[in-house]
Amino acid sequence: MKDRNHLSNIGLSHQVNVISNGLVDIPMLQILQADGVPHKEATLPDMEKELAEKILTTMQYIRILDERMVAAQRQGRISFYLACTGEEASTVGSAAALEPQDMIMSQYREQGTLAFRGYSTEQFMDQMFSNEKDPNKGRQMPIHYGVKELNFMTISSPLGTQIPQASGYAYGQKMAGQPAVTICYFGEGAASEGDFHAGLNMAAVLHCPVIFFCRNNGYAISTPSEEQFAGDGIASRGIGYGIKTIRVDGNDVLAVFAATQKARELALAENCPVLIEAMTYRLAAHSTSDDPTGYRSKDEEERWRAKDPVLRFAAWMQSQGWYNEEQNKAFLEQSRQDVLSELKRVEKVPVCKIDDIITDVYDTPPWHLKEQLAELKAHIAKYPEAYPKTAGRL
Amino acid sequence: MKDRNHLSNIGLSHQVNVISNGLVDIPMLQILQADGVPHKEATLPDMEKELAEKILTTMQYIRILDERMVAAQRQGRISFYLACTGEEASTVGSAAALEPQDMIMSQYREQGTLAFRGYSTEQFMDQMFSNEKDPNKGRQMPIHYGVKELNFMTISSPLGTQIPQASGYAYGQKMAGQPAVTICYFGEGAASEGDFHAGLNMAAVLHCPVIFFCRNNGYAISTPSEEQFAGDGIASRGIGYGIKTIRVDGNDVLAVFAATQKARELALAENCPVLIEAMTYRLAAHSTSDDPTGYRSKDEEERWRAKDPVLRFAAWMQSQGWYNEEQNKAFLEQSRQDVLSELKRVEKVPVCKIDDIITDVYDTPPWHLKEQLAELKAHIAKYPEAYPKTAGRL
Amino acid sequence: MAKMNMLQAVNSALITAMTENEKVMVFGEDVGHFGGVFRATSNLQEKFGKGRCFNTPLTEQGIIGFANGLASQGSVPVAEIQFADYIFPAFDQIVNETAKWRYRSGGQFSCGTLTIRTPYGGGIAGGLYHSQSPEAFFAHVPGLKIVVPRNPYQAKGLLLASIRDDNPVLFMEPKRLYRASVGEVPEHDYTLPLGKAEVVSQGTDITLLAWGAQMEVMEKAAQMAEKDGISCEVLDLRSILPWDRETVAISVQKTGRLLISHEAPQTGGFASEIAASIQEKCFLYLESPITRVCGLDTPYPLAHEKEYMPDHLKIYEAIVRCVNF
Amino acid sequence: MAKMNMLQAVNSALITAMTENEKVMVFGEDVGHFGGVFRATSNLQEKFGKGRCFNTPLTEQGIIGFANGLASQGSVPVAEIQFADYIFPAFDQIVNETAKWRYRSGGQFSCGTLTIRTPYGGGIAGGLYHSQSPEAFFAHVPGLKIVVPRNPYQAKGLLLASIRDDNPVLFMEPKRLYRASVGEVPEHDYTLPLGKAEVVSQGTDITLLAWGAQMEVMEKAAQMAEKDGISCEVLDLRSILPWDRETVAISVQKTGRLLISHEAPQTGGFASEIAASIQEKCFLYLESPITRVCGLDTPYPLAHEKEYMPDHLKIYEAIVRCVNF
Ligand SMILES: Cc1ncc(C[n+]2csc(CCOP(=O)(O)OP(=O)(O)O)c2C)c(N)n1
Ligand SMILES: Cc1ncc(C[n+]2csc(CCOP(=O)(O)OP(=O)(O)O)c2C)c(N)n1
Ligand SMILES: [Mg+2]
Ligand SMILES: [Mg+2]
Repeated sequence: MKDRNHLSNIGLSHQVNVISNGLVDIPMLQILQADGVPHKEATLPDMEKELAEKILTTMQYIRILDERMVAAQRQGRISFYLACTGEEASTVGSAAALEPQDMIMSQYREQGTLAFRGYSTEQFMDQMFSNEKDPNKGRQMPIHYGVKELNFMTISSPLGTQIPQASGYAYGQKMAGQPAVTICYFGEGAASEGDFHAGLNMAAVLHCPVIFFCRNNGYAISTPSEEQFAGDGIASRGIGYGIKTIRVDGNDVLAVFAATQKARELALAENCPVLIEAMTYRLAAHSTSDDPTGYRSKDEEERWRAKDPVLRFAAWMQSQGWYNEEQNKAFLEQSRQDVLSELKRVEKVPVCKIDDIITDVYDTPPWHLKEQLAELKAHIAKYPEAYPKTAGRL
Repeated sequence: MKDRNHLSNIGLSHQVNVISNGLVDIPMLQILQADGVPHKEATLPDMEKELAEKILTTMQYIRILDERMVAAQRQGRISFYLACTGEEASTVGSAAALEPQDMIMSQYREQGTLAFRGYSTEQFMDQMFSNEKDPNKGRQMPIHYGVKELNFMTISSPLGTQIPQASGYAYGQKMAGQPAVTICYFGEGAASEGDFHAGLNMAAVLHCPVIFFCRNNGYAISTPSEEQFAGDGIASRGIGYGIKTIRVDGNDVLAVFAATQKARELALAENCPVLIEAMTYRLAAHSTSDDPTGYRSKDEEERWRAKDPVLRFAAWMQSQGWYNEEQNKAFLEQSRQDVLSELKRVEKVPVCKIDDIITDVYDTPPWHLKEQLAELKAHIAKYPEAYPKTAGRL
Repeated sequence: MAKMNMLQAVNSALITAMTENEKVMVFGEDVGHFGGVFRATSNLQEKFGKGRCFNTPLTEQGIIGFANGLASQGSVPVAEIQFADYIFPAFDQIVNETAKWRYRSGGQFSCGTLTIRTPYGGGIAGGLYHSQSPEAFFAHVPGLKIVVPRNPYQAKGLLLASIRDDNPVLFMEPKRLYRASVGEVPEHDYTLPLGKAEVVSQGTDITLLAWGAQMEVMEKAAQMAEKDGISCEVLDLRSILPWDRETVAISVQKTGRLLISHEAPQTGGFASEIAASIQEKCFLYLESPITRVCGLDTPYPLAHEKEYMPDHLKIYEAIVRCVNF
Repeated sequence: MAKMNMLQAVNSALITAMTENEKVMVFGEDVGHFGGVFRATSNLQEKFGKGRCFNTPLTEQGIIGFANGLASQGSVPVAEIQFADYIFPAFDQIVNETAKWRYRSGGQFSCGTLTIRTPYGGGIAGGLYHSQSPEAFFAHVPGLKIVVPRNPYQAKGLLLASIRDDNPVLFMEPKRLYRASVGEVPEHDYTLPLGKAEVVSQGTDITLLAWGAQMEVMEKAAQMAEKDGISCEVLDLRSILPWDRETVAISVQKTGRLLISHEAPQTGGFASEIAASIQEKCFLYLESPITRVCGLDTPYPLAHEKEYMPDHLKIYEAIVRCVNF
């Protein structure tokens, strides 16, 4: 039997040695300065014009979608919405560094990754209006997207649960010999959940090719990060687990892109997890149910508005001669119109027939669910006016 | 409203900087060498002869208790036992650095702390025979001790649960203005539970005067620590949480004592948690239900037997001229006899009356429990021979 | 007396308890400065300081673990779980620790001072994870008490009783009524009894039993039935554990019929315990089978929320079926 | 055919499944090289490699979270929770994730391939935390299947069926019988149906219903009753969720009486669901109240284990009371 020595790498000290800052500094990778001019010392990732344009327009599109859907919620047209304003670079920049076969397990503020993979305005609307064309059958609240074809796992509200799940998914990809990784997004608040600990530790021990992407945006609803943890962000924990760790400026697309590219390369080559902590800020309210004036100052928000990731990247593209004012204006206009017209159109699409209330609980409905559905249908038939969404199509 | 900047302490880098060893070395405090001779460079904690004697005899007593009770279990006299052989210094050495008002929340292998606080052989036996004199009323398996007078919280089997509990207990001590801390013992295996993450992070954020004492003994039942975590032990995690951390040779009483003294001083003075990782080895089987030959080599065990903490400390005391061969022999003999005679005597003490099957579920038994007890008593009265432990005293 | 909605009543109870006893501490996600996502803990931090009303990191298992330790130390924690749907990460701490603490220690230690507040229930377009009613999971846990108010008056009186009761109490607040339910609430200190059901209205033909938000629905159905000349006795269970079997049994022995309704899925819901106990106690009095009108045995669906809910129409139909059995 | 105890039968089922399908992976605490604390996974790592049978770190929420992701990816995880008492840290992953995965995604993704194995039950001097029977907690969770074998033959046939079933299955193994129960088990591949109860012996006076380890106790009580000339029909439910109401109803419509027994505390135990459903389905056939003989509503006590258990004597007494009602 193998001899083990769990002390083999441990040295000795002979004085009580309290370690209170045992970490190297974990600097934040920044390639573009706030004004979009690259740092002299920075090495830029090679990025074709096409990709850069796709990234920029995706970020701009999401900004428009967010604006319009927040408005739609205020008008009572959808019940709920959650914007990612200020964090577009973290999500779109990281998605741009992935391959289509990579699985995305997100928290909820990562609509940018979905748009980057080609999710259409109509598809966004189908989910938000919980209609029969939503592949998730309209069962969850708005913004809980999920689409198998795009390798985007259906979002679930409980925080942190996707973290150990991502480790398991990646382990499966490895065992199946697929040239793919899983990326797992979560906030710095969710990183306080026990599932975070389990997921990162298991990924490290079981050699899972997973990228843990933490959006540290300073807040968990009203709770500022200083009331969330006392250490050096989330990055410092990766080091504790023996996980390769990168901290990046989440408002700098090029930095996020470069970091995620590197992370993916490592995860695949070495079958190991990589943790990325993206430092960013939620300029939006937590959700349409939230009002940030209750917990943070306008000045603070302004300071971050000045670091707008979309403007920063646009400025860089301009300096590259890759930015066509006219074209871009047209695109923005077009996008606004699409969103509005799709909103109007999709609003009218019906929800699933009542039969779907019992499908997908199991692979096939057992006797008790069939019984409950039959009773329900008879009841709706008797009181059609009380159940207008479904009575028409029993 | 207060302006916040969660980036204030973070520097910049302009190249992708993957941190794969971002930790300073975390050496292990060792004062006594394996032969009991202090390292030249070491500063010894000041320890009176009396205290040293108490520590030595407590360790020796526990060694004897463990031997005898493992034997008793083999003879079928108790149902279960769990020895701490090899880890006496970690538990007794740390307990010696505490004050009586400090709360101890242990995992299960810390009988040394209880013995140090004066738990008598009779009391140990009362618990292990689940009799009516066990203050816990014999409801849990052997070794699940608990005694309020000694500020020793009743042990519960689920691993890791005591970690966030210890943070809460310490928070309460602080709010009550007591000059007391809580010490929380756990193994390196239990440190994988989500509760570990929650407990340490909350203690750091909420400034709880708690000492987290991890016994890293290399195994969780059959699982070696290399299959438990990939980082630098448990100490590396404390650093991630921003918790002051000390690593110590768990087989060196003086080192454990010095480290725990320092930790207590810091916890009280600064209202902060301190993490201690004691590097040690479980020479015993995990429990009487376990057989280590299935997962580790005899050589490995031998290498650790050579580091026996009791012999090491005895050797040092000898060098101090504090060790009286004769006296100690007598003490050992006496202890063996006590354990055996108490075992015989306590074996005969009855279990609690059946009425206690429903007490302490609530502060007072509600109607349904009274009803269930009444039925049960009538039933036992009808079949006394089937319930010999309780039928005699209905 | 003052007009309060349920949130104000909860807030008033917390202020009363914290003023009376400095050992009372209120914490959870966002409960501090912000006053909670529903604002039930508004102003507590200003009034009583950061030490006694504070945010915790985002970890339910941590919140309850911390609360258990704090309770066992002698403080009086009132922990909030932001939504009942998110109480499950704390399930081990509640089921294996909170509930068993006193028993396993022979009464030496306990979490008796602990109260866990959490908003539950559907009808707010919350879908799978902002709608659940998990009371039945906890009703199978000896050592816990479970309390559910149906209006602001009950909310204050039952919450104060729960905080003072020397047993751990899971206090489930019907969030659909947080602002919708408004009523007269004494500003002064008062409590309502735990473990006692309330007979809301007398009747002779059938007993209708529910709790919390479902009471409203039940009373609406009762009114429909009354128009058909069916006399309904409406009961509010108020405490799920321990529950008041006697009051229910007395009513059923009078009416000969029992209908129970809750939003949670039917299979394994608490109505099953009530039905099982009452059919035993009242076997010879029952004129028709005990009927359950509950949520379907599916996760809670958003698009079909209206169809999923045990609404007044479904209950009315069931009442008629019962009476014509 | 070969004589096997229940552990050997489980091991044989795992070997069969892993040989047949390389996507089957077995993991949990100590299940790797060591073969599990009960040795149910002996030799699997040697046979199939460390990639397919491995130890996990000590975290139940992690084990199930990892298993959920692995299942959704298309692998076939068989995760072990070392004792059912320790499944609660994974409660959120099971209740909010495993069970709702397919529904929330409209059937796009699922954890259908997942099987969770865990030893449950008392009678081994395990006290509070090595004795629990938590089936009722999971019976209130739509989307899960729950299966409990009573002997080695069932253990192999039901476990293979569970692993192959395209729904997440909680497979609860009666640890008291691991070595105690020995019987003939085919070495070849076979399955037994999920969701179907088994009529173990025919009778006319009363239906006795249980599952797993409690079946032995039930049969012993039945023998005592038979001596008094009471003819008992003994049923093994085998699947708790979905459960076979039809077979139970048919039996009760014949015998007119039903007694259900489980070790778990009575209040909110699964017997309550069965009683509630059957009193509704069989109202006009019942000659006496449906009776439950269960654990007391307390944590599981060590010193009073014998008194706590629903043993054959308590059941026998209840049978007599039923028949003489
Ligand atoms: C288990 C669980 N607990 C609580 C909540 C309620 N909740 C939703 S979002 C949120 C804050 C999350 O903050 P963070 O993880 O930092 O993500 P961000 O919103 O900043 O992107 C909370 C507490 C939840 N959804 N799940
Ligand atoms: C929540 C939980 N899961 C599993 C177990 C079973 N178990 C008991 S001890 C043990 C190993 C603990 O190892 P460690 O924490 O290193 O402590 P040590 O035994 O080495 O002192 C396990 C898995 C448990 N008691 N509780
Ligand atoms: Mg955040
Ligand atoms: Mg260990």
